[in-house]
Amino acid sequence: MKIELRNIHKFFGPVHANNNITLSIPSGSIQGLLGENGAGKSTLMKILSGYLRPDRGEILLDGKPLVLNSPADAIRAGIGMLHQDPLDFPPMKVLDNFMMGYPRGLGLPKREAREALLSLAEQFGFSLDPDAYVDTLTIGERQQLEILRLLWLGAKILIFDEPTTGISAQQKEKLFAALRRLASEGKTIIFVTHKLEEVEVLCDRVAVLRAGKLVGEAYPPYNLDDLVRMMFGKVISKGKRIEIPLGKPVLQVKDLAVEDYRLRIEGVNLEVREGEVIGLAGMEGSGQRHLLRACAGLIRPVGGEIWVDGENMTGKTYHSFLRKGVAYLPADRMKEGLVPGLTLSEHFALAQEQTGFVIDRAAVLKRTEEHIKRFNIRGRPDSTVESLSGGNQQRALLALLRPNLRLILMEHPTRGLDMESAIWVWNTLKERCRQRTAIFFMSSDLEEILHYSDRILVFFGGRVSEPLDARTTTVEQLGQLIGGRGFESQPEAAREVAK
Amino acid sequence: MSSHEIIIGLAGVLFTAAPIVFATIGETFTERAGVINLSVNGTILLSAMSSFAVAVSTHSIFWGFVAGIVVGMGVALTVAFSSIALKQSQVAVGFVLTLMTRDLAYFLGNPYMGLQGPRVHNWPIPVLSKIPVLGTLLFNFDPLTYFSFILIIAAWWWIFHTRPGLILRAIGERPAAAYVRGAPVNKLRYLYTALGGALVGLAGPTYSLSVKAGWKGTISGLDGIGWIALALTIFGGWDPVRGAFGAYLFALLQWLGLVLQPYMPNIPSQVLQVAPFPLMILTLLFVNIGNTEWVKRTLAGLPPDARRWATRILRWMQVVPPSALGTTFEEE
Amino acid sequence: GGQQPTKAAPAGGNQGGNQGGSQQTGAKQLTFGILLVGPYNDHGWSQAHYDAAQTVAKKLNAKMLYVDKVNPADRPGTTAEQLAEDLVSKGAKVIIFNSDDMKDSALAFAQAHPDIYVIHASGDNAWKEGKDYKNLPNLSNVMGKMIYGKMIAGCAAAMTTQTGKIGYLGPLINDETRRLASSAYLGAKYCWEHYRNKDPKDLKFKVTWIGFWFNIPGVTSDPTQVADDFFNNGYDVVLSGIDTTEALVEAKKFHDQGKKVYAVPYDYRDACEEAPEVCLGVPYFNWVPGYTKLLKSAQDGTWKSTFLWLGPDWNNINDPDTSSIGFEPGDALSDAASDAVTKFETELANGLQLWKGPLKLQDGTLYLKDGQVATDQQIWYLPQLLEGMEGQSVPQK
Amino acid sequence: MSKQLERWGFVLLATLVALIFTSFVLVLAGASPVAAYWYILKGSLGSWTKISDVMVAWVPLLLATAGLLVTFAAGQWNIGVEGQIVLGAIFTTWVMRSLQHTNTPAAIVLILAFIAGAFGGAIWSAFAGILKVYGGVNEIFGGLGLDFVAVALILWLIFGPWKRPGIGSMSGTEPFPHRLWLPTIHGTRLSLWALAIGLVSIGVVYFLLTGTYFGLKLKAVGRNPKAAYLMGIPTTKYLMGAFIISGIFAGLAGAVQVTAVYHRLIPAISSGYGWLGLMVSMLINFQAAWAAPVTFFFAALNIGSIQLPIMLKLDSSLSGVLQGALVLSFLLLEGARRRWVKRREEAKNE
Ligand SMILES: Nc1ncnc2c1ncn2[C@@H]1O[C@H](COP(=O)(O)OP(=O)(O)OP(=O)(O)O)[C@@H](O)[C@H]1O
Ligand SMILES: Nc1ncnc2c1ncn2[C@@H]1O[C@H](COP(=O)(O)OP(=O)(O)OP(=O)(O)O)[C@@H](O)[C@H]1O
Ligand SMILES: [Mg+2]
Ligand SMILES: [Mg+2]
Repeated sequence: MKIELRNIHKFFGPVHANNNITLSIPSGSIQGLLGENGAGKSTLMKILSGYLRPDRGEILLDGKPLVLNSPADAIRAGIGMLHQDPLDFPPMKVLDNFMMGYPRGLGLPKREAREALLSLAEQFGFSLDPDAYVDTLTIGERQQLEILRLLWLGAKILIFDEPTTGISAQQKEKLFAALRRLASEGKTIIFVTHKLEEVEVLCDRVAVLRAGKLVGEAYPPYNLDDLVRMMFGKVISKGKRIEIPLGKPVLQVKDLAVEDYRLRIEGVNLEVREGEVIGLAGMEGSGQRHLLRACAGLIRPVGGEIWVDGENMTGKTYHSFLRKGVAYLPADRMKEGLVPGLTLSEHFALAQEQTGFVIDRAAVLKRTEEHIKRFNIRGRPDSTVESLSGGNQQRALLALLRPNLRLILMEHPTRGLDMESAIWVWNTLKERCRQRTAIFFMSSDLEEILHYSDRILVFFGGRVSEPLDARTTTVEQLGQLIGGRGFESQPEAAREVAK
Repeated sequence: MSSHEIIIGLAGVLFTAAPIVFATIGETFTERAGVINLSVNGTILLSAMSSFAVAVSTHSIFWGFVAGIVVGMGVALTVAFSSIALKQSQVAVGFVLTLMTRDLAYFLGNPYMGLQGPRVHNWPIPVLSKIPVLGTLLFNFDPLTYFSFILIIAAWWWIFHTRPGLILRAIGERPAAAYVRGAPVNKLRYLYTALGGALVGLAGPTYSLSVKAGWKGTISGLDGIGWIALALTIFGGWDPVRGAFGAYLFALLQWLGLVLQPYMPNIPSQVLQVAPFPLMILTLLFVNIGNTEWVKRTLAGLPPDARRWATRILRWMQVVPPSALGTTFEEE
Repeated sequence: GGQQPTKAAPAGGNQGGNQGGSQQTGAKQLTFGILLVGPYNDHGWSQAHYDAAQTVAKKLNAKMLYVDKVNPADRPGTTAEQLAEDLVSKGAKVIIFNSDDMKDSALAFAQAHPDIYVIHASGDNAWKEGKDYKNLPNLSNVMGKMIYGKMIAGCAAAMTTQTGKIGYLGPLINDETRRLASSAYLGAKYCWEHYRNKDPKDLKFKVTWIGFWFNIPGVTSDPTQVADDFFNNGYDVVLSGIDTTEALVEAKKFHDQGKKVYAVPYDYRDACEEAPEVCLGVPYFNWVPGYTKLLKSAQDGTWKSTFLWLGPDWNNINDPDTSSIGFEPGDALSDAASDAVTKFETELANGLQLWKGPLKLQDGTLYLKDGQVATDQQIWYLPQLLEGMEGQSVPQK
Repeated sequence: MSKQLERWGFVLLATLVALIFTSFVLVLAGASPVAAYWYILKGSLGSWTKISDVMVAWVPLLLATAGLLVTFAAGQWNIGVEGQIVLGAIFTTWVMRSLQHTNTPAAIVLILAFIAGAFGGAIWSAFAGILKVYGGVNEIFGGLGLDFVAVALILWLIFGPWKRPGIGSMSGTEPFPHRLWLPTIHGTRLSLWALAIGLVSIGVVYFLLTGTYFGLKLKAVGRNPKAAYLMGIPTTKYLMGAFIISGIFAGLAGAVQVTAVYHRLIPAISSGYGWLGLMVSMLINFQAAWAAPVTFFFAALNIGSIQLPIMLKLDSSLSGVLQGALVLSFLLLEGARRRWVKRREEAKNE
């Protein structure tokens, strides 16, 4: 089916997320959609899938105008979307998720659904257990489930919003194979990403968004530099690696074992030294977060020991780690990092070692203004944090870190930031490394990991690789490891704890 | 006590529990849809009063029940509207409503104090009610009690074994995900809140026209029932069958409280009457304690086997509320 | 000083009545206020007071003010004194406190306002011989000898029951409630023994206390359940001692199912109206004589602090002007039974004493020696239920 | 400036809506709204005695509200407050009972009684807190359960162990000797001591919540416990702290009820001030600054409404209706206002 988007506009308060976008997509093709963070990709796709209503503009399907007041309309029109973060029901079973949204009937079509699921899975070489609970699946498997569901509902236009974030190498290959096959069957595929190489291998055509505008389209063979220029308005380079001399050990992890009802990690041995940056690679839910949280005392390890500056901190709480100069930066800023409803200055009042009982407003205000300037946060001391932009929230979070820390643990330090902000963030971090702080971070951006860390740990299904030297590792090797290659025993074993 | 007395007593328990079953299942529907309607206590009073007033003035039990149900829906929809359309806290609005409807009931009900009103009659089921034990235990009630039995099964079937039921669970669990699957989340929330409200409203006339026929203002003895129903909803883990079981347990304890009175002169009569509440707190404790930080930490400290077992037990006891309970969802 | 309660009771009742009835000379208009513990239209205790007060107001062409629901639950942050003062500020010269619950307020108020006459219905602070006498010239007590009403009710029950099982739906346990339950029992036992010529041992009389004057879910027992329980277990007559009419309502329910069960409400003359077909009759208070006497004395300046414990006017216990305690027979009372009840009444009128030895308390201890007649104090402060009654005697410690 | 104006306009509108609703209810009951409001006004502010009576009801309500503001700051719906008032009253009574016949100076007895009251409220609140913090039990239902237990407890005490000689009755326990009554201004029932306690308490809470690190941290914990914890705030300690402080004020309210209002323990000792306090907190959007005037207004409604049955034969539960209508109309109109503002901004973009 042929899709045409005409003069689409979408506002979010101050943000002009989609600005007069006109784009037409022939059927049977794989259309790429490129753009930096916050460019408006998801917004546009949500509009096409009926999740958001455009403030202006229209959508045509095979030339006929199409009014989408809700996803229901889109589904009826044969448009299905896989959202950036899988929108499914973790506490429910695979089969329930599969049946959910089945349009007809009072009873549950249990039998048909099961058969359909299995046969479809078979066609695409996916392996899904209908009776497993979704929260025991990997992101990749959850995507596969979504794809099959949409196909079962007879979707002819499939939208994939950054489907490759956090799935394994093999799963990625399976996915691409599936997409090509669907296209060959005459279905229309829209593939959203900010990874050029994916566009290169997969897409028949690509459109680039920047700051809500459609800045251009391109066809194979692609000129990557042009694409980058379109995406960022200029060529941006991360600059060369910054090397910092390492000092004495800060964090020592000895034969550590961490576990929750889904996952068990064991036998982690590691030493992090002053000024050193260690990156944790691996697909979502492979155990990086567990290790990070354990090293901050947020999870209590079930075995092994954690030493900070030569003191055994095993089993101590985060607050005692904090006192030893260990700080933790969560990925989800609004959920775990900042306090919605409180202003910037209130945050700074909270962050510092408090002096006395009564708040000295003047002093707090002064320090807040300093920080706002130094970290060039776009916001005022009295602006509430939720009104800040993603990047500025991240800046604020970094500004809140106490001085002279020994170790900073971070989840996705630059997620949701455009390249410039990301680079800026890392510069400030490296600054701290120079003051002999060690950094221990996880990220799903391999480039970031390779570029900024000294050593890398790769996680797969709860098992941890030996530390790799970042200088001598390539993206490919990393990809392989993340995908589970090079990890001896077979991958699924790790999840047995769950069942 | 003779077995005969016990059976009759138990039948009485089923009878007196009916309205609590209605309210509990009503709230279960509402909360499954992600809306928490805290106004139950006041709603029951107001609907009990209105339905009595209407029944008295129209001499029609039917219109009495209609009135009660309408009131229930009205209050529930106020909660839904202020949450969905006006983005106000469901807890806050529900709480205000529970107090206001209560006073409304007392104020407007004043002229109807102690009047004699119509009352629902028993419908012994022809053949079945003659069966020795079961007959008295199950088939010798007024229609409402039968309806309460049917409702338990129906609600359970609807929520867990139908497609709409699956969607119901979905919108309370993750509205956004349900929405992209084509579910009109907020429409459904209105719908189920209204349905729940109707059932809560039904509890009113079930009291004022059957179980506790009449209206006695502040001494009608209905103030508090609604809170009990709310508690039972959690107690039942948002499952109609378990919820109903809770309701029966409550009525049973009340009954035991009075039949055991002579046998245990040393226990204050209040003890058994109030027992359901500590019991409820205890259950809530059991089903929630697994999620607390300190428990997780202590578990991690245990030797592997002990840990495994403890984890299993805790996970087995856990009931997980609908994740989106009390939140609002914005459709574009 | 107060008269001797024992003979004062009936006599006082009559005099009060007659005077009130005869002299209709329009003395300067008296304004009095009455504080009702419950709703003025509760078809029970409070309404009995409310109606009486209105009648008396008409009779003495006095002006009546009232506040109902005078209890901290219904009127948060207020006390009876405060409300009484409000009425005084509106011109009231006499204040009636209509409940034992207002005891302390009545006292406090009487002490604080020596210029205002205070009538406390059901209290004993003006009773010289009482345990709790406070010498306050402006305070009088009035109470009906409901023991007689309950005896008659008990008799009606005994004459009606087919199973020989009578239930008594009791509120909470205290002197008064024990006294009344026991009176009902004595009446029942007497008629059972002497009119039906049966062995008292075959008469089951069971008291179940709900723990309060009305139902509080989750705190008290549910009177509906109690009544149902009685009827289900072969108790075919239930006497109510609580503020609400569950006994009657439930009896009607069983009646409609074709069961032969009956109930006896309490407090209020028209209480039977709620379900005539099952109502054996109601022992009720008629506050007219008492109020007339006291208000009259306030009006013409002959006020004396008195303790009135007024009984029935045995000439006609249902005489609205003279009888402070009445028993209104109900539709469900069979002719035979009703004859017996009348006979019983005449016997009582002729001085039949049921509070007379030999009587034992529930735990078997002797209460009255053979032939000994109980004093008012002994009756008023009854320590336990009587032997032969089932049910708790004392609240748990 | 214009913002101020807008704010006041909003308040006016919301109040108007509430009044209209209540008037409608009155008309439904066949009464004249004007007369009703007039008598309420007259009955609450008509004379100094009336005003002092309003203040008598004001103090415990103010205390309950003060406590609730603390738990609300921590994001907790402390519905257990009713039970906490009751326990405060019980503990107060217990001290008074055990010391009333000793020759301990009245002042000492009263001070001990208040301390005991605060303590009693604090324990009961701590229960709810422990259940929430260490047991994961939603404070609404934990508190609710404890409310019922408290009522059963007080009834049992009054009709059982603490029943007055002879009759145990709704009138409660034997009143305390006059010397143990909190001294009142001559000719009124108002005790300056109680009044002082109430005003100081709300002052303290205001200062605590707006001026101190404690308050700020409490807010952080209330709005985002995870983030607060990562910032190094001992979340559980602060939550428990909030519950205990709230309980202390509730307990004081109970103590005032016993020592200054009823001079004994009665079944309905809490007078529903807990519920009312929750309403007020919502109405003032949890801003301590507004607590004093609004609680006074609510108390005035309660006292004034007594005139309804006397003058108009109306049931005085009308005051509750009016109070509820007020809170509701504020909540709803606030929602409507936000919605309207949002619409307006979207319109700007087009
Ligand atoms: N619900 C919302 N409310 C307000 N602003 C929003 C909302 N959703 C998106 N935005 C803003 O609209 C702009 C476009 O967002 P969008 O999610 O489409 O970017 P994107 O291209 O998908 O970025 P990413 O690659 O990070 O997914 C961003 O500035 C974003 O902050
Ligand atoms: N969810 C939201 N709620 C309210 N306002 C938002 C939201 N998201 C974005 N905004 C507003 O939109 C503006 C742009 O936010 P957005 O996150 O798109 O910034 P951005 O373009 O992504 O820049 P950055 O790279 O700093 O994230 C912000 O100033 C913010 O006020
Ligand atoms: Mg952004
Ligand atoms: Mg996106």
